[in-house]
Formats: sequence, C-alpha cells, structure tokens
Amino acid sequence: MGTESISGIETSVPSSIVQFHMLDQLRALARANSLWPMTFGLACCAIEMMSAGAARFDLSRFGAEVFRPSPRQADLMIVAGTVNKKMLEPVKILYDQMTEPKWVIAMGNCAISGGPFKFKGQYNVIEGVDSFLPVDVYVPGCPPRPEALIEGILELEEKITGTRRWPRVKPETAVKG
Amino acid sequence: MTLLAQSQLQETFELNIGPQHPATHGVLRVKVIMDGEYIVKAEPVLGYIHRMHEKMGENRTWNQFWPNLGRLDYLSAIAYNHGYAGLLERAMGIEVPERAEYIRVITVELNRLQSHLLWFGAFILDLGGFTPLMYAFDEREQILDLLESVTGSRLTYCYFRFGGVYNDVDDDFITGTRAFIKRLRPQIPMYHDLVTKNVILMERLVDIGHISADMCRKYGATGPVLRGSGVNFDIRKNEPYSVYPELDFDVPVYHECDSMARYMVRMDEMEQSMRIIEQALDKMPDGPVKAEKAPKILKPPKGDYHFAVEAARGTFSMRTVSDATNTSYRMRLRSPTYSNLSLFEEASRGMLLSDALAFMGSLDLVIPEMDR
Amino acid sequence: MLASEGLPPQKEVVEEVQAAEEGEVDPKAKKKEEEKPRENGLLETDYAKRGFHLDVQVNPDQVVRSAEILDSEGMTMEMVTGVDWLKDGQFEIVYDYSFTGGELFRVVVRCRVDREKPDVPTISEVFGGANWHERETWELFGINFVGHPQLERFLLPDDCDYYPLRKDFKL
Amino acid sequence: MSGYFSYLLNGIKSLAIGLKITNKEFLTRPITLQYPHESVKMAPRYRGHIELLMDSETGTHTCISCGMCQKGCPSNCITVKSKKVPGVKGKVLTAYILDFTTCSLCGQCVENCKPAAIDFSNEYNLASTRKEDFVFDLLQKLHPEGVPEPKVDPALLKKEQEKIEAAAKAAAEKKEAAAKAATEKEGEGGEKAEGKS
Repeated sequence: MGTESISGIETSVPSSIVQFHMLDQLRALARANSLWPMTFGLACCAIEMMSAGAARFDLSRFGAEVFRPSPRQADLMIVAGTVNKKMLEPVKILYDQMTEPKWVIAMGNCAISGGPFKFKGQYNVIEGVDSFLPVDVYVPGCPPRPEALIEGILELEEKITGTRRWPRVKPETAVKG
Repeated sequence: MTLLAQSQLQETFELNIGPQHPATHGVLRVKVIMDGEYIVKAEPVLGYIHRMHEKMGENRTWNQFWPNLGRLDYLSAIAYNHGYAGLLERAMGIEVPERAEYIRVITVELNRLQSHLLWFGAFILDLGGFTPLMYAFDEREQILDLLESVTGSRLTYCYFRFGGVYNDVDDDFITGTRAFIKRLRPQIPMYHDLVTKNVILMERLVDIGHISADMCRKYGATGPVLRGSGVNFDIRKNEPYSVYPELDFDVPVYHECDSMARYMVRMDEMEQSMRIIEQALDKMPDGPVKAEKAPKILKPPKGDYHFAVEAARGTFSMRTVSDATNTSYRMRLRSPTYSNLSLFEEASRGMLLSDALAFMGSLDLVIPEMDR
Repeated sequence: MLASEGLPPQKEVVEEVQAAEEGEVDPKAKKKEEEKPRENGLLETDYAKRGFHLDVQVNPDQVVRSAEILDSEGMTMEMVTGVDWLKDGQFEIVYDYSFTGGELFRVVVRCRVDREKPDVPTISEVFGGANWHERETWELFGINFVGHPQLERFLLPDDCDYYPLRKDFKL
Repeated sequence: MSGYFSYLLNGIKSLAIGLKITNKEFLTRPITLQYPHESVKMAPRYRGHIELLMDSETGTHTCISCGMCQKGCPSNCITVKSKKVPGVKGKVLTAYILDFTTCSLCGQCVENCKPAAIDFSNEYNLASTRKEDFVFDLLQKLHPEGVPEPKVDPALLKKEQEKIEAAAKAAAEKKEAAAKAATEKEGEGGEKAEGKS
C-alpha cells in the first residue's frame, strides 16, 4: 500500500509565531486516538460501520467508538455509501458544520468513485466524494469488511501522527478449494 | 409577517427531521408540522439515496443485473436474489434442481434471521436501550460468518444464478448452521426476558402506532406490518414458491395492530425461520446445484412477467417487460418498505413526536430499498 | 396474445372494455370462464408462466372505475408503474393488484396513453398507497396523473427537469 | 394506589431480570477480535478483489486474453491488454488492469473465465490515502519482480517465420503479378485507347 506519511501537524495547526514540536506531536497523538466519527450511514456500508462499532470488532479499542449524531461534536466523517445529487447539499452542509480539525474517510466503492452505480449516462450518482470533500483515507470494498474500516482508521492515525503504532496485517495467501 | 409571528398565529411549527438523523436509519427525511409535541402532518421525503436501479435494469444484460439485487435491501439481499432468479426462471421456464432450492431456502432464512436481529438491535437503540444491540450483533456475526463461507460476502450477496446457485454448500456449513441454531434458540427467550418484558418498552410500544388492516390494504403494506394488523398473509404460504410448500412452519399473526404487535411478529418469525432451516437441512437431497440446461445467454420470450417473494420486510415483487433481447425493456422493483412507509403520513397524525419515531422504527425501514 | 405484444388498436379496446367491466365484478367467477378464448380487454393469463391471473386493458377514463371495483372486492394495490413504448408513441400505465385476504389472486390493469399528451386520472382517492407510486411514475416518465394531490419531485432533486426512464432520455 | 405500587414493583422486577442477564454476560469471555494483533482466517470462498492465479506448471498465469471477463463485467472495471508475440501460441497478456473502486464483487468475471485464470483473492483490509492505489495491474501483482518473457516455441517460431516469409513471398508475387497485369492492362488499355482513337 502506498503510504506517504504526510504529517497532519503542519496542515491542521494554524501557523503561529512560536511552535512547540513535542507538544504538537502529543496533541496529534491525542487527536488520532480519540476520533469521534459522525453516525452517517448512507447505504450498505453503514451496516458494516455499525458492525465495526459493535462487540466483535469494537472500534473503541482505537478510541473511535463515540458515534455522534451531531456534526458539531464529531471530527471524523465516514462517508459510508452512495452520495447522490439530492444528498450532495446535505453532505456539504454537514461537513461544513463539523469543527476543525476534521477528517474524511471515504468508505466503500460508491464513496470512492460511484462504485457499481457508475455507468455511462447515469443521472443521479456523484462519482466519488473526493470531488467535493477533501478525503483523507479511502477504504475500498463493496462493502469493505469491518477490518478494512479499522485499517482505514489506523491509516488516518498514521496520517495524523506520522507514525504507525499498530502492526500491519497481511492476509493469508489464498488456499482455494 | 415574520416566520415566527406566523407560526405563533397558527400555533403550529414545522420541524425537519433528517436526512441525517439517528432515528431515521439512514437518509430519510421527514417534514413534520407540529402542534406542540403533537404531529399534525408528517410527510416523508425520499430520494436521498436514489440509485437508479430501474434504469440500470434497462442497460445491463440479465446476468449483469445480479449485483444490483444485493444492494437494494442489503439486509435481506438473498431474498431479493431469490426474487430475481425466480422471475427469470419463470420467464424462461428453467427447472431448478431440488438441492439448489433447498440451499436457497436455507440461505434466505438465515438472511432473514440476521435482518430481524439487526432490526431488533437497532429498534431498541431507537428507544434508548444500547445493550441489546451488542447481543444482536454478536449473533448476527455468527450468521454472517456462515453466509460468508458459502457466498463469499457479508452483506451484498450475489450468490444465486439463474437455474441454481453459484456454488454448493459444504459439510462445514451444514454442521455450523445446526450448531448456530442450537445456540440461537435459547437466546430468543433471553431477549424476551431482557427486552420484551421490560416495562419501559411496553410503555413505548403497546397501543402506539395503530394501523388497521384496512389501512394496510389501502396502502399495500405487507410483511410484518400487515401480519401485526391481524392479516394472515405471507407470500411463502399464500403464493408458494421454491420448496416452501414442503416445509412446515407457521405464520405469526397478531391482532393488536400496534407497534408491539409488529415487534412480536418479527420475534416469532425468527423462531419460524429456525424451524424452516432445520427442516430444510434435514430434507436437503444430494445432487447438482445448477440446472444443466440453463442457457448462458438469456433471451426471455416477449411479454411481461411478475414474481413475488417474501423478503424480511414484506412482499418484494419484480415485474419485467422483456422484448426478447438480452436486456430488460423495463424493470420494475416493488419494494415493501416503500408501501409500508407511505401509510406513515396517515397513521402518525396526532401522535406524539417521540412515539412517531418509535413507530417508524417498528416499520423496519431500509432506505436504499425504498428509493431504489 | 398479451396486450403488450399484440398492441391492439385503440378502437377495438373501446369496444371490448364494456365487456371487461361487466366481467370484472367477480374475478373468481371470471376464472371459470377463462377457458373461452378472449380477445382484448380481459385476458386470462397462465399464472405459472406470467405470474398473474388476470390481465385487463382499459381506457384511461376507466382506470378509476376498475380500481373501485377491485377495491370493493377487497384487493390491494401493489404497485403502479409505467412503460415507455417509444416506437408506438405511447405510454403504458400498469397497475398491479393482488388479493391478500386468502388464496392469492393477481390482477394487472393496464392502459395506454398518447406519448404527446400523457394524461390519466389518479386512483389515489381509491387507494391511498397509489399516491407515492403515481408520483414516482410521474417523476420518472412524465405521465400526468390528473387530480393527483401532489405531483412534485420525489426521488430526484427538486430542480431537475428530465424524465430519466423515458427511452429517449439522454443526459 | 395499589396500581402505583404494582407498577413500581414491575419496573424493579424487569430491571432485576435485565441486570441478571447482563451480569451473567459479565463473566463470559469477551468475543472481541483483537484485530491488528490477531486476524480472522478468511473463508476459502471469501471474495476480495480478483487476482490472476499462479499456475505451478508454467510458473505464470493461464490467461488467454479472450476478454470474456471484460465483456461480462457489469461495471467495466477490467481492462485486458494483450499483444501478439512471434513464436507464442495465441495472444500474450501485457497488462490486466482492475479498477477495484468500481467493482461490485459479483463474480461474473470468475464465472466467465474458461481457463480459470482468475479467482477472488482474500485481501480484506485494503485502505490507503490515495485512490490510485486501488487500480491494480494484476499481472504486475502476480510477478512483482518482473513479468517473465513468454516462452517462445522454436518450432512454432520457425513455422510462423516460414508462414510470414511465404506470405511475404506470396504478396510479392501477387504484387508482381498485379504489376504485370497492370502493365499488360495498361498496354491493352493503351492499345484499346489507341484503337478507340
């Protein structure tokens, strides 16, 4: 996986005359481990998002279980599902309402590129939320497994802090029956 | 006149719920006109997840339309697969091997179980109880593991094919399913102890959200909503398809017409689904899982066809107009919650807002299926 | 034999409709009569092949009457939809009814309107559930349901001006 | 008054039952999967994105570049590129590009593949900060150290070369003949023209 470790510190902290690097790093670590996602289920992927939050996959191990219905209390928007033309405005409004610093995860193929609903002459689906939102992490799949969403959150953590604290999991090689 | 003054004069105000609201289970929007805490008019607004399924039916070949069926109602996707398979098998006159039909029934019922479990958890979450969600998801994950070992996906199944299923089930699946049924069986009385008999739940559901049988008929409501209104109607019994006539199960019917009745119908349906799965596992014969004569390129004869199945939320029926080419001329998907929600406006009149949200939860909505 | 195949000329339909309406009063009794070969108007169809028992073609002005008859029979409206027959210059409006009180019985009522002036009366007065279905059909096809209380954009954004399910639709 | 107390008692009773169940669960083992430290074993049929299968005999894939996967795909996410190499039977795959971001994992490609060259992988935890990471060249993925050159069959190469030479010869002859005919024709035409005039 291509992981350009762009440190989120420079981009998310407003420039001031005096900066404390260690403090900033600490703050980034704190932020990365207490992401509050917004409950923002659009379609199929939302169910996998719920699964990720439920007992078995337990997002709270990464500090991201506090799903907030209000955008004012959330700092992570997980776009889980298809965004269509009618939903475009509400998504924009919700994103604008979130407080800084804020991040976006595009979960599932629909959010990344329109997914299976992208075809020639289609009239209603937005082909990728990155056309109007600054997406930080993409999680492909249709829908992605909850592990993939966790991986996305870890990826975001890496983006914010610049380091990865968790081991990487390589899927076992396929033994096809 | 300012808006405020206007609303004071009329003593009503408008409230917007959604499209992003925790109580609407997705991107449903409800425009509500309120008089204090009471609803004068609640108008659902759809379309926030309209995904052009019907249009896609017209510009994809019959085989290429399969993935769409898994994404309509992602909670009972296999039942939708069944509807589409049945439709084309009816149109083309394809005979399905018996083993394939049993596998279909087993997977559909497992899928129904997980759908009802998810609804159970999410519905109680609407009412303010968080714990049951965890229990329900625990059981649900077991079902998803079973289904994943057969179909390869967790949610948006694309498992059926015209004339059979994608691949056979193995012994692990059969023993796993039996073990799971054994595990789930005692859980349901536990749910009743934990949730159903709880005073708070009773207070919020009993005698709330009254839907009469006639209203159901006028609005075309089906599934647990209809059965909670005292009408004994289930496509599996009334318009038998697949191997359902060979299986012995009851259709739970409650006559109270309230939210509690709909809740109880679904809880009882879980038991019936388990019965069906057990019987189907016992009766499943050996043999092929795919019709040998199933044509690769499908061109159903001219005309229109209709097929209905009982999905987890009610009657899902498909109507297609074929012009004897390899794509459909017109594909119409009739989704149950579309009709079920259309009675919301009438049924919620005069209700308290908090009750209306509980009532909406009892309708078991899946928004992408409604918008199609 | 089906109306969608044969495309009976409108005049013949008018003559047949009288018979159709009289016959419709008791669908079950009609079932027995089905052995006789029927022409336009009312058609018995092979359920195993088609998925419905009775296929009725009426004139647009008889749609409401047919809905009332089926309502009095205790049938429920399952869906309303349209079909765009571009090469005939017509829209077809299809109403699906089913009987949920017991043994299943499905009736399809269809009517054709001119593509240039697609007007058909609404049945939302008879079946409340038809409201949304008609609204959707209006939105996707542009078929005008006369007397419908709320023909507004439903699934699509408020500002769009196209009818996506028309066969000549191009974005 | 008694109604009030019975109501209260009922409430306490249902609370007690609920707490009993919760407490029982308190003592059971947690079911949480500690994901990055332990991972679930994927079912053999799990559908990840598709991949080219390694054939142990030839040491490479068995794709014949027929393009059936590309044709059957509902969302046009597969592009098969191939070219003709002298001395190799059939076409040679040069790139198998999968745009996973539009895939719906329906399995039409795997089903359509006659030589069973592709199958679902079990990659279940993809995530990246770049969208382009999900457009895979499956051929590159199969041979990360470099795609091996296709094995040239000398007999076939010879045959082909002979064929080409023969064809070239034939073409040359044809050309010659044509030229000859043209000159003759010209001559004839000239004669005719002369005759006419």
